[in-house]
Amino acid sequence: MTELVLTNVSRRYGAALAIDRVSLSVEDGEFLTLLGPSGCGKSTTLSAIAGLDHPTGGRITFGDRVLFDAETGAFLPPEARGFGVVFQSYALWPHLSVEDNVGMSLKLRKVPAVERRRRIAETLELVELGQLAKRYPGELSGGQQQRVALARAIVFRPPLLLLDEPLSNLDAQLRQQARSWLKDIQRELGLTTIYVTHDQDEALAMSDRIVVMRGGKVVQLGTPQQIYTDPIHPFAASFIGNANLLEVTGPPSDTSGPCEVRLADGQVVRARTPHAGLPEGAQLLAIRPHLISCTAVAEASEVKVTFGPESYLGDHFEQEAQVAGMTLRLSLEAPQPRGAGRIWIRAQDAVVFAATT
Amino acid sequence: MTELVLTNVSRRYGAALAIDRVSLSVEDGEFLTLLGPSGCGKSTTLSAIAGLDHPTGGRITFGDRVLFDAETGAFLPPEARGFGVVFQSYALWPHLSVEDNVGMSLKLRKVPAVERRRRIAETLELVELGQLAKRYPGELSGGQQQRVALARAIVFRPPLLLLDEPLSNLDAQLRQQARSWLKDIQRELGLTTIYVTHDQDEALAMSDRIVVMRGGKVVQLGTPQQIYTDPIHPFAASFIGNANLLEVTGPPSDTSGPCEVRLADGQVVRARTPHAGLPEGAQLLAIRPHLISCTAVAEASEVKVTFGPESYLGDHFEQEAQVAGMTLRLSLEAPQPRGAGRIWIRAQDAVVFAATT
Amino acid sequence: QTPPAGYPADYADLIAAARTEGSLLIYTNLSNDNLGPVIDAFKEVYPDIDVQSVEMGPSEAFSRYAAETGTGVASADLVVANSIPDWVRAVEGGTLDPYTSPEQANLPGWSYPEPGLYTFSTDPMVTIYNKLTVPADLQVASMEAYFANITAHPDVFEGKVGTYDGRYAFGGSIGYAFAAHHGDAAWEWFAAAGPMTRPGGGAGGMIERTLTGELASSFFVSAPVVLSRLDPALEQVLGWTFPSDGTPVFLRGMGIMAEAQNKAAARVFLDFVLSEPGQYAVAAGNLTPYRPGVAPEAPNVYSLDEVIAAIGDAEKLIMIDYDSDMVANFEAFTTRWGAAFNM
Amino acid sequence: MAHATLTHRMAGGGAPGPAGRTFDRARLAQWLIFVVTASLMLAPALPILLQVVIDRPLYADDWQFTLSNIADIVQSRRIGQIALTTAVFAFFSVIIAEVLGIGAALLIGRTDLPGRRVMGDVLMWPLYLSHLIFALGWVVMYGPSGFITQSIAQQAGGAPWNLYSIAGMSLVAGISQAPLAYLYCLYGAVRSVDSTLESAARTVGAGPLQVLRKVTLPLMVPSIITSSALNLVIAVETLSIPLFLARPARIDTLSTFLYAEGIAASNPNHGLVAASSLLLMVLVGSALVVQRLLLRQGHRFETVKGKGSRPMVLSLGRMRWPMAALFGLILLVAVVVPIAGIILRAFTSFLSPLVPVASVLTWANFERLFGNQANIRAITNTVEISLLSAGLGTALAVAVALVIQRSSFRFTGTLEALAYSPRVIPGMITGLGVFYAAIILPPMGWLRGNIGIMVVAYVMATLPLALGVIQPAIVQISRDLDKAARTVGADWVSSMRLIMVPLLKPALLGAFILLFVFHLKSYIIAIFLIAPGLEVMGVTMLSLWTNGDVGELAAFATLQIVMIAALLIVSRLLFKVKIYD
Ligand SMILES: Nc1ncnc2c1ncn2[C@@H]1O[C@H](COP(=O)(O)OP(=O)(O)OP(=O)(O)O)[C@@H](O)[C@H]1O
Ligand SMILES: Nc1ncnc2c1ncn2[C@@H]1O[C@H](COP(=O)(O)OP(=O)(O)OP(=O)(O)O)[C@@H](O)[C@H]1O
Ligand SMILES: [Fe+3]
Ligand SMILES: [Mg+2]
Ligand SMILES: [Mg+2]
Repeated sequence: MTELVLTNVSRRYGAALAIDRVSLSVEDGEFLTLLGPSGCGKSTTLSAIAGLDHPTGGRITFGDRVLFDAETGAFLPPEARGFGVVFQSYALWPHLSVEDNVGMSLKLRKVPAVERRRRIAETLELVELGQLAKRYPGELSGGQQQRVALARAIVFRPPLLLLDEPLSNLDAQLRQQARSWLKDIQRELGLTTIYVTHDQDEALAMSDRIVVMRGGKVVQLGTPQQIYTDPIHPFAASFIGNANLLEVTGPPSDTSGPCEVRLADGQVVRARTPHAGLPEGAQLLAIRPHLISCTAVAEASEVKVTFGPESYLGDHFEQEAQVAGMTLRLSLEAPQPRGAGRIWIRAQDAVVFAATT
Repeated sequence: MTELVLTNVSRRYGAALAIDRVSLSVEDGEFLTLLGPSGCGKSTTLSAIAGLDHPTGGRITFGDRVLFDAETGAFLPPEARGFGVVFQSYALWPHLSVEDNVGMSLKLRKVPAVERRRRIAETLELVELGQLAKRYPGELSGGQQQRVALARAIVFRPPLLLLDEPLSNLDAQLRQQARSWLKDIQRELGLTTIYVTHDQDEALAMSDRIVVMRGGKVVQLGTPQQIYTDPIHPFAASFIGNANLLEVTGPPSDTSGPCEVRLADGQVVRARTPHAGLPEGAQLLAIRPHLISCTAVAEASEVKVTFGPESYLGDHFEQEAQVAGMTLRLSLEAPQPRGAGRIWIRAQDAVVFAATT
Repeated sequence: QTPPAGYPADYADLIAAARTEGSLLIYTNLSNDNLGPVIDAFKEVYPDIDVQSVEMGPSEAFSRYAAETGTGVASADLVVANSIPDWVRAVEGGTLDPYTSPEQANLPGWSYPEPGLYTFSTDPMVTIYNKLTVPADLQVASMEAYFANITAHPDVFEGKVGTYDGRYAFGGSIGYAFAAHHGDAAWEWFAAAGPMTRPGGGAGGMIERTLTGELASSFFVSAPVVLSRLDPALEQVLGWTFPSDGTPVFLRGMGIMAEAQNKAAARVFLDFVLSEPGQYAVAAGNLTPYRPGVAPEAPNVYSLDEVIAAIGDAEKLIMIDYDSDMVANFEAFTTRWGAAFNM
Repeated sequence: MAHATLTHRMAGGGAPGPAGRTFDRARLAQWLIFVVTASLMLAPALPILLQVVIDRPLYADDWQFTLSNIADIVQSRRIGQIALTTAVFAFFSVIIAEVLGIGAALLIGRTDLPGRRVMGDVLMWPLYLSHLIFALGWVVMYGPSGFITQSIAQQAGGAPWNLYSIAGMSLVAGISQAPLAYLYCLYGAVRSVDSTLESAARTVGAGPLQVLRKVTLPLMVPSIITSSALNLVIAVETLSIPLFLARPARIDTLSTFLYAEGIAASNPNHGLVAASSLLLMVLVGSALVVQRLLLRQGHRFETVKGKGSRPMVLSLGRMRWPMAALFGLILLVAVVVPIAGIILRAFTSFLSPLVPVASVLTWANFERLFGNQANIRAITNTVEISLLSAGLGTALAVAVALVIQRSSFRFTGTLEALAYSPRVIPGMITGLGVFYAAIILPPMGWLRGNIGIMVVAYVMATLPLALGVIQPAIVQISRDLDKAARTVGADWVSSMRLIMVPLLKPALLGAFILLFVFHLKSYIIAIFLIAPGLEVMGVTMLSLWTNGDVGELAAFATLQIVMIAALLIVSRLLFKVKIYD
């Protein structure tokens, strides 16, 4: 089946590498998300796929077509690739009405007027904008603009849909609605989709697979579950699920599995490591706030801490705790009294990584 | 003690009312938050207090000084009010160094140079920026800029500190730190503070009292706990804590307290109403997603639903369920199989409001 | 300072008054090249009098004077300009100070036709050729032969002959006087050659156009302009001659304004221009002095006497003076001229 | 510990702002700026209106009201003809300017055309130079006796073209106004339009040229309309181009008519002059009304800038070099050759294909130029006037712009309309109006006879130009910055002085240099205002032309070109100010 493959794609701006040997492949019908903090190279990767930017190295193929190859100098311009793109700013043409925006691609493909009108209407129906066909983009709300942008990108039935933070301009409520609505349409049309976001909830909720990026590099690639439960990098752990990262020391470990680490004040925590080949010495311990218990739990390591100020957050409290000079965030049903106290951490919830990455 | 009082303050732009008869009062030393969705009039209210905008109606007093009175035409310009303001954009003056930014207010007040230098140093120490006094704003990170903005607003010891979404330009991690740091300084200096945000967590975590706004009107005013646990308006319930709102019908109720409502498909839910004087007929039922149980609970109403698609969100799942033609969001540890199923709702978790507001 | 010989005894008072005034403002259509030497010579004699000259169009000098005196702003003391109708109007309108110069006795009578109106210089009109495009045998002096050549040699001359536009004051005055001199013959020449010419522009433009080859020749071009431009480089290309059967000579008027602020200085200046050293200075400015006995030595500078000598006969001078008939009949003339030149 | 002391002090209670002021400085300053602007703008307009309805010059004592001036205008066949000529000329010159400007903006701003930076700089030269110089360059090279025309004519036996025609005039005016169209399209659209709009078109299947046609060009419409309106005003008011190119062919435009009737004539008909100025203003004003109407649907052109939008460069592919050659050739022929022609003419006694240039080289033109005291005076006067009026103009512009954009002053709308009104008033009429005003308005009387009168006229006429530089710069500065100053205790005046003005420094410098260049090259405004001893370069050059002293004129023009070039280079190197950037 058609499949998009990126092999060692790099993009250099002067001395800086915006993306650095990114390799990934996207299956037919898959929803793949590029997730990472601002500036990590998500948009650059997407532009390289769309043909809007010229990478400086690597190779991109789609099925048996070579879209880009640094070695041979091959480069297919965006209009020849024919992928649908939704931009963060929507990039609706302000001088064209909604239907003209949507119909532009069909016009360029010389689709006859009757057929064109039918398909515009159909697509606008799909995005629930049939009423607004004659309006101009300046006369629409943000959410409506976003739908027009999507309609424009899918009306010509592209083999691949690329979305660059399409929801980030919407406010919280609208975003949640748009999220499930977007996912529905993707499922309904079976569109192969690459989605860019820096919102972890969005990535977890929508994706078949997630590519976690950082500093232009791919940090981890996997299903939402894999990434959430089995981060292979402390960055993935802290970015997705807000894990506390504590500096610890520990013995080397040749295989992945259970291990023991020591806090700066000497307390010992039983944990596990996902990495074969953990070096001795400085290590990082990742623990998610809501997996820390303030009541004794069987088989858990007990750690002495000093509880700090708490914040009320409606259905739970967030409280800080000091341990070995570091601050730990806890997510609790009820706040603990400030001052000395104890917490329990289960070995399977405490993940150890090498410190230097 | 000095106290800020807004009485029926309105601001009209042409035909539109940006704020509509807003009344509130702020006690000495209090941390009051204006919370609401984008465009609800938070910044307009803040500007009216600061004197940066000229309201079209109402009256604002501070202690025994009249800041604004539409009837007499009194209007004190911002420089005469002397409140400290932190802008969302920080609004640091790029042509002045950090210390000159901070010292401007003292210079304008003709504070002698020696005294001025002392107070600048003291304030920069307070915001932990002593080292950076000679830098220019362009040479600071977002978090540091935010501290300079705060230092500038408090150095002249304003009787009132106004903050307009001061954290919204920081990224998620920094925001959490800044939140507790800001709250610490406010507590330490005992500053009367009005804080604007659209982030419910921020509002819950920091405020003494919260003003929930919507469409230019005050919807509810109370402590975080009051508002979270006892919303008196369906909007407050859905904006804070994401409550599901279901259209139901029910009998009238003269007093607040337990009541029973009927879904469109005839199912009956036991609930409570916070309002004395609930009219008969169309009503709204608010239930928070995480308070809905999928296992039988004593004393709870059992409701038949059809489970829909679920999203993985790491530590929990979000799942949709159809009931009587409406969509219910559930927050679950584990997703339910799609299709027919049952949920349980406790009467104290289901709040009934009049439908028309 | 002692007055020049032959001036009235009280002239010393005038000089003293002029020195008290200390300045003089002239409006003129002369360029600094022309007027500068006169001012310089004047300053050698009267170093205390600061002379300012402002260059503008000939008619503009009068309109500006009217506007400025009308609004009470200081304006010109003296005007030097070659615009016949404007001088006639000025005389009629009493705009001129009716000063009688002590030099009058030494000057020909035609040079001071009205009280207060004097003549600065008398500038002949010449014919110029582009020597590279006009064969030597066609570079004739007589206007009769000239016009005949134009019709006979369209390959050389068609559309390539320049002159002033006769429908405007300056060109019209020349044409009027020329036609008056030659009678109906002139109108025949105009009718035959006129349609083949391209009238328009000033002397500088005609010289420029003739040099570049756009024009082969131009007639009635102001001699001072031509002569002042001649240099060895130019002379490779540009040939010139006085029309031998009638050389138009334009009187350049000079007069003191009635509301002059520096009347004494203006009078002293006017007398100086009319004096012998003044007329030599006029020659130094490439204009043509007319005071009898003045004979400048520099090459390419002519006095009126020398012009007469060059064409051989004082009768062949066509004086373009303040002919009130001309002013009266100007409309009719320009219409006829326009028809002849097909404009 | 610092915390504790501070806490203690804070508890001492809130200090209100700096001591209350007894009077409202801000209101006073704003009213002052308003009154100055209003009187500056209205003083010249009112006398012209008065002159229209009276029967003799304003300065005559015994004038009476009459409508005959208007009747004369309306009935005059000649003026009808002239107005028609003016309209035709203006129309075609605007078309030429826009086509060239749009093309250049797209090519330079959006493609990988080789040498586009240099070509963009060359294209700007007609804007830095006055029409007078530019027209002179064309006459010297392409006029009927122009060097190139005659070179061809000697070979081919006839002049290949006739520059002295409406077509020729439109071409020269069009080319000299192309930079303005170019600038507006480049900065108003090509550079500021979110490039994702173009990317979006690529992704739905449009090739590079289709993108330009379907997205970029339509989005340029407001810039095109605005620059067309401005160019129309300039075409209507330009004097030297019709004077040099049309007068010899006996074609008159309103501006040459005004010049001839108002200046060169021996007894100017002031009523007619004023009435035809009015006609001119009506012509120009209606163009601007049309512009307004056309731009009403503004939101259809507004583009929101998305984050991370990078200008996308379209590849011309194999067309790169042929396009560069074509564009370069046009610039060479239209801009470089005429300017080179002026310089060449300045160093020769004449320029003719009949003799080798080397044999006519001379310094004589410059000797004559510097030999004349009046010319030297013109140069020093011009520099003095330009410095003074650029300084005052910049100061007034920033004051006006700040009141318009950053104050709660009640009449900002009126102020803005007033400040931009000179755009509809052709320069010659500004001069005329100031001239009349100096005559009848007592307080302006003392300006007569010194450079003050020109400074006033220049400041007035170029206020919109300076605002055009300063206002966008103000928009760039967040409102929060001056609001923040208000909250720490600065009143309006202080917040403008301490925050806005320092932040606007680069824009102010840019505005100053722009005004300086414009005042240096200006001549139209000064025509009615020069007085003895008050010569300015532009007007002196104009009279050199009238006298046919082309060599000296070319020398003068060369001098002015060198001055402006030096100024631009210095400001770019020293102050890093690039006007129009
Ligand atoms: N034109 C450019 N010149 C230089 N550096 C650039 C350019 N465009 C992008 N970069 C750099 O490349 C890196 C990746 O940018 P990119 O836009 O892909 O980030 P992103 O992950 O999309 O971020 P965001 O979430 O903010 O959109 C950033 O560090 C950015 O500064
Ligand atoms: N200058 C203005 N002209 C017209 N309407 C305005 C103006 N300023 C604000 N409004 C309107 O007033 C309403 C309230 O605006 P305000 O800025 O106070 O909202 P906000 O609650 O601060 O929103 P946000 O969270 O987006 O900052 C909005 O609907 C806005 O569109
Ligand atoms: Fe001009
Ligand atoms: Mg991005
Ligand atoms: Mg706001």
